[in-house]
Amino acid sequence: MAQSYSLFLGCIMPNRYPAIESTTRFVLDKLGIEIKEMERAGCCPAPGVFRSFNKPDWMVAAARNLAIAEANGADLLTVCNGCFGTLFEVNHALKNDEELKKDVNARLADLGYHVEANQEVKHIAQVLGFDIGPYGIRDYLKRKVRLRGAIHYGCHFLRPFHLKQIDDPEDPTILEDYFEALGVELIDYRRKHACCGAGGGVRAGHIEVSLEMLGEKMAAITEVGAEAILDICPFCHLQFDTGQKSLNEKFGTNFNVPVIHISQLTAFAMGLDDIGLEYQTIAPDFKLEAVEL
Amino acid sequence: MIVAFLCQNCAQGAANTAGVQRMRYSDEIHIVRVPCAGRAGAREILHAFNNGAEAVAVIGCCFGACHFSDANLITLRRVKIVKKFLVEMGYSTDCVTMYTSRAAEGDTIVGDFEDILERKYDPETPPCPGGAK
Amino acid sequence: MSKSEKKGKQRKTRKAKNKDEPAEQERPRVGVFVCHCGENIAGVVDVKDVAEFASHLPNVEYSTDYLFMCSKQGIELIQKAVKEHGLNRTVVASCSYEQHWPTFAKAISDLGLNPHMHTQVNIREWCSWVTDDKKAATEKAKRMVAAGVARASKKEPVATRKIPITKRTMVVGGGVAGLRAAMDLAELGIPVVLVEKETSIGGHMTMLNKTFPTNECPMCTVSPLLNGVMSHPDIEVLTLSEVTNVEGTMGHFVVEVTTKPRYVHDNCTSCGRCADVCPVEVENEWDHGFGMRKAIYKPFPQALPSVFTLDTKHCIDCGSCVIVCPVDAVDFSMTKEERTFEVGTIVVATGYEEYDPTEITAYHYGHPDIITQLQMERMLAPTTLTKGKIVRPSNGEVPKTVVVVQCVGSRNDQVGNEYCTGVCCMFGIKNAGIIKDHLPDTEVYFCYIDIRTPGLYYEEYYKRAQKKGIRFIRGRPSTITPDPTGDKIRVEVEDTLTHMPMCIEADLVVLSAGMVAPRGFGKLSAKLELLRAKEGFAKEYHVKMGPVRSSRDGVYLAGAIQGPKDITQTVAHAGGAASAAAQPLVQGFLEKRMDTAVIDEELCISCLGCVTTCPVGAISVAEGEKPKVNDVACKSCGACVPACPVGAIQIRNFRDSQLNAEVSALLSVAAELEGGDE
Amino acid sequence: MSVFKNPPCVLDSGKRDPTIEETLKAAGFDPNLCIQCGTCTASCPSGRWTAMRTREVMRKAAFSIEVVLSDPDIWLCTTCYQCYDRCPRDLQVTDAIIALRNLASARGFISDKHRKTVDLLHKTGHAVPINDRIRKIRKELGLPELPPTVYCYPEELEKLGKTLFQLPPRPEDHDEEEER
Ligand SMILES: Cc1cc2nc3c(=O)[nH]c(=O)nc-3n(C[C@H](O)[C@H](O)[C@H](O)COP(=O)(O)OP(=O)(O)OC[C@H]3O[C@@H](n4cnc5c(N)ncnc54)[C@H](O)[C@@H]3O)c2cc1C
Ligand SMILES: Cc1cc2nc3c(=O)[nH]c(=O)nc-3n(C[C@H](O)[C@H](O)[C@H](O)COP(=O)(O)OP(=O)(O)OC[C@H]3O[C@@H](n4cnc5c(N)ncnc54)[C@H](O)[C@@H]3O)c2cc1C
Ligand code: SF4
Ligand code: SF4
Ligand code: SF4
Ligand code: SF4
Ligand code: SF4
Ligand code: SF4
Ligand code: SF4
Ligand code: SF4
Repeated sequence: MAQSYSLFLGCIMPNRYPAIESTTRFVLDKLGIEIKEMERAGCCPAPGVFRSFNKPDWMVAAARNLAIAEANGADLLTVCNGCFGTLFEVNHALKNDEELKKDVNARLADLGYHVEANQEVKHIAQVLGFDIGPYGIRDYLKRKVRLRGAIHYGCHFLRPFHLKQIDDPEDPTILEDYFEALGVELIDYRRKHACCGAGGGVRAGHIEVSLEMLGEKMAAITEVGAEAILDICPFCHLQFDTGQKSLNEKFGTNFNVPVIHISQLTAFAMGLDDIGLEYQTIAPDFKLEAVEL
Repeated sequence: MIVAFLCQNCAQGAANTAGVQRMRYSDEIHIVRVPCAGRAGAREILHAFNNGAEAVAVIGCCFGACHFSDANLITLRRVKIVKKFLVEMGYSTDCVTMYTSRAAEGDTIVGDFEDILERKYDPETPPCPGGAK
Repeated sequence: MSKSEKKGKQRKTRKAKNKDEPAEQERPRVGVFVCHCGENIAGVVDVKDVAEFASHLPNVEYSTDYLFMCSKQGIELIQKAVKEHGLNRTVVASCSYEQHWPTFAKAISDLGLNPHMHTQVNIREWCSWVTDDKKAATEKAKRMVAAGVARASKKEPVATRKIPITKRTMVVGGGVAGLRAAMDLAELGIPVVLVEKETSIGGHMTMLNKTFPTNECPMCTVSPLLNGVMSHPDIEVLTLSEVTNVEGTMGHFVVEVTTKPRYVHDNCTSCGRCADVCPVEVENEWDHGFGMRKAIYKPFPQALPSVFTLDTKHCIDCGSCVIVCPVDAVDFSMTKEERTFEVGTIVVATGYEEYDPTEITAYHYGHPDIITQLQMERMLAPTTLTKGKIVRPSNGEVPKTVVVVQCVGSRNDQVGNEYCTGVCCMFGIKNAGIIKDHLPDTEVYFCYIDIRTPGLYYEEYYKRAQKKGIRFIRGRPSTITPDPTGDKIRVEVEDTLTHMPMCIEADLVVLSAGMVAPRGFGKLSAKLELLRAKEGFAKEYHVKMGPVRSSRDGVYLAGAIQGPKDITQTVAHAGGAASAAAQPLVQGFLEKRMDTAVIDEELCISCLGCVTTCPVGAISVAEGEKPKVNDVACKSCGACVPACPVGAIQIRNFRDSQLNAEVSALLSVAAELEGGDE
Repeated sequence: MSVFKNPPCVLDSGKRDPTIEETLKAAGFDPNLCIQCGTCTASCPSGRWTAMRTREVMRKAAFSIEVVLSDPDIWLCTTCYQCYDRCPRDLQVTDAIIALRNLASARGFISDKHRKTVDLLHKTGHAVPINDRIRKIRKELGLPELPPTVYCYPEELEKLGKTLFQLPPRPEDHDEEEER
């Protein structure tokens, strides 16, 4: 039986970086993974802002998304750390707390949904980096890339550790191994595992602070001469992409490092030329260099 | 009448301290000396109920301070099991409890006594085995 | 419940067969003595009424009251009554068991009765002093006396036994604790077997460079003890040895010790020629990465016994050492040896191990410039690779900035060690100070959560370190990360006192890793049947009153195996353990009150409920036999009694029949008295 | 004179708000267990650039003083979970901050910028809604112009908007009757 996932789009991917969506679909298709659409799904909702305003409401909205995936009969797949953070946490909470599940279902009933929390919530980076893995992916590659890349993990993929238990958040290797398999030469930089500054409603509420955090990361990334930032989350992607422009305007810097999502880079290595970098704010003319196998 | 099995270390020590401090508690409390709370088990508790006790307390040293290497934890488990039988027989589980106390502090054990006394009088719960009229 | 009643009946019918039950005793003749204690009792309880009531109770032959029972006259009154009325049991209704049971028990034993035939009923602390209402107090006293009389009627004599013991001790673990204990015991004339698993004795103390609070050389401090132990005629030292089996109980343990072959005989003169020619060089475990050794080696120059050891794991069998040895000490044919020893008591002194910080991944232990304090001690030792110089292990340069990080693996719920090691603040300060002394131009930062220096001379030691200019930062680093763009180690920490987050770019980071229970102790403690605390250390018998006793009789704890300790505390603790372990051996026998558990073999169905329950492992079972209680080990707690589904195991004088008689009498008198009222 | 009667150093226990402590405990953070070690602050990416000190937020929460709720500092956390993963007392620091924000929100302490995000969610079902440029790009990339999300289902969107995230007004324009 072919593997299938309910693909959760979220907000930023379809509404800001559609190329991440198109490359994700391309990659899943090449891997022979069936995509079940999640009609009527909404915002995950974002773990920073909405959970902060009203955690119970946030749970209900997230449970609604989980319910849509359950009705599809396929585990939920996210392409974003924020969505993963929310949906994983709520799914986990519902799995482990019958009382909570009852309460949430009582409120969901009014909206016409019911959640069982009997499925898994997965991140695309887990599927690529672990399920398929750095060895497995070789079978699907048409070419490799020549690129000095700096990885940015983001926060909600690996943390909090006791919930996620995917890899050690202080020194993970899952993405390093994977990107290396695609041909990337990886460079470490200071505070590699620190936050990009976007989350928690800080980008929305305190853009200056959010940019300062980004600036610190960007300075470290440029210092080591990375040619691209490799990420796994459209929100980090947005922060790095548009944030560099804002930094340049505000602080007179001249950051210009292209930002590439794991799906985009994988699609490229699988032979897709148009991975949508031209639509991005920073370095729209950047071209990936291919290395034939 | 309430039967309280007290270990010869902390629990009896606490009862003696309560006396020395002239604290007050109900004359319904009857202390039965046991070497260790571990000596009181289901047979002892049920025997007391069969003979008309309205509530039974087992009182030992604080957990971690048992003078016989954690035998009081064994007792705690046993008391829980007795509660299970009582439920199955349709009785209140309230009227048997394990407590711990500190020899130097009379009020810890007087508090235990007061607590067990309240359990006896609870009209909300089905009758205790011995207390059933 | 009817089921258990039936069981009860069954037991009664079979009771006559149980030779241990006190069935064939003469008819009980009980005397009741109610005390006034001045106004203490009589002011609340109507003592005359109680004595009158008692006279009608079953088996009571005589009943009276008196002003002060414990006075000389009171005791004479009791003795006279016993003689005149042929009493064989006494009940004194007065004060607590602790206060006067011994007094009255002695009074009757002076007359030739067994002291355990006396029953104390506490109508003072448990009745007159806690009850306001005089009538209620009097009724309660009556119920108590009735219960006491019922109990007394069922009592049985209890013997005291003298048990001879083997006058020899085994000390397991040859650190400073084990050495101290062995020496103290041997000085009392008790033969000692000292079992050490490593090639040499001395433990962690011999790895240290200096010791707080005096900064003395630990080798100098401990070597008289090391030499003393090695040369003492009453101490047999077994190195490369471990305890592989333990049988028996206090007074008579049979311990099997397995000794690994050293491949070098004791005639080795420690000349070192073999090591000179040996082609194999490996890391010396003793030096924690700061020293090398050959495949035939001595871990450190002063190691005792002063005999080389051949490490077959690394040896390539070239034979050079055999050829060069002037006394033909090297011998590949040596094999593992097993010996058994009979000993009366055992002292466990297996010490501790340094916490391995790898688990705290944010600290990146494993990088060459991030080391532990024990590694620092070795780096500072003149015999290791750096010859005592402080350098960055990665490049051999002198560090300009050093950060000492406290509470690594202690006070940390995430790694499961909630406790404060209590020693690391002191050794952290020690080494920070030594670094500052060696390298005055180097900045030394000391990151701590709290500084804990309790005890005489310890805060003073801290103050001296402060004077040296060490920068104390109150904050726990969140991360310690090697800089990917340079060779510094970045330590991120908040100085919580100025609320300032900062990043220190260090050349060398020293982690004050805590002390944890040694690896392999689980196996040893299982052989010895010792309880362990959840932290892994051996659990003491009582944290205040028995810190050197273990959960098992006859096994004592010395030093850091009972919990982290510095050397001062370790030595004091070991001394205490030695005297506790010597006590029964010096006396020559154990005196034991036999109110212990007994099993009625006919009733026993071999379910082993009691065996698994006994908290001290006093019940053992041999293949195909019924379980047996070891009288010496049993502590008379009675925890086994409720575990038995058929009532086969009982403890003397707290049998089911005895306890039930007391409770029944209490409750039936209560019902009677209540009925009479209405 | 009365101005000087109560110097600010006098701890006014009347100002304690016990709900703060209770809420935090329910969120897995007993503020009394914090040993003020500063691991959280040192972990915090926000504290590097602002005056926010995670440790201090926790301290104020332990005192249960209401100012911790109106303090914009609690909105500087990016929920990066570094403090949470490193706290030696295993306190769930980030969850505690979320709990504080929930309390603050319930009392109307939400910035206008954040209110806008909620408006977007109510209107479009997304925190970041689509625009014309993206519609065009989606077509170019061969994707449906509009993803089939709740945005395409206005009735359901309206129902969601009515059920979820009804924010109380800011405390300034807060009048007596509206209090719940
Ligand atoms: C870095 C550091 C610095 C320190 N500095 C100081 C200081 O300056 N001043 C001070 O007072 N204290 C200091 N201490 C503490 C000191 O090391 C201890 O107090 C002391 O060593 C404890 O002695 P011990 O005999 O109990 O344990 P150990 O020294 O650990 O000895 C235990 C012995 O038992 C052996 N053993 C273990 N398991 C078995 C087994 N199963 N069978 C047989 N043998 C076994 C071991 O090989 C070892 O020889 C320091 C500790 C550290 C970590
Ligand atoms: C407020 C407080 C709380 C404490 N709480 C704890 C606790 O919770 N847990 C804990 O472990 N420890 C606690 N301690 C410490 C504990 O009290 C001591 O460790 C312990 O009492 C020391 O016992 P000691 O026998 O050495 O001294 P002491 O108890 O002081 O006994 C010394 C005895 O010697 C007698 N004496 C003195 N001089 C002479 C003389 N010249 N001739 C004859 N007799 C003399 C004294 O009268 C006294 O009876 C506490 C201490 C204090 C002050
Ligand atoms: S025996 Fe006890 S109660 Fe009686 S006088 Fe003596 S101290 Fe008082
Ligand atoms: S084994 Fe022989 S050569 Fe080696 S040190 Fe001993 S005596 Fe010298
Ligand atoms: S035989 Fe082994 S120990 Fe001896 S010299 Fe050769 S390698 Fe070294
Ligand atoms: S002694 Fe000091 S360094 Fe060690 S655990 Fe305790 S407080 Fe931390
Ligand atoms: S009385 Fe206690 S110590 Fe003795 S055998 Fe029974 S359980 Fe073990
Ligand atoms: S619990 Fe009773 S029946 Fe079971 S083995 Fe022990 S003595 Fe025998
Ligand atoms: S890390 Fe934990 S214990 Fe330390 S200050 Fe922060 S919340 Fe408190
Ligand atoms: S979770 Fe929030 S408070 Fe904690 S370190 Fe990250 S940004 Fe700071």
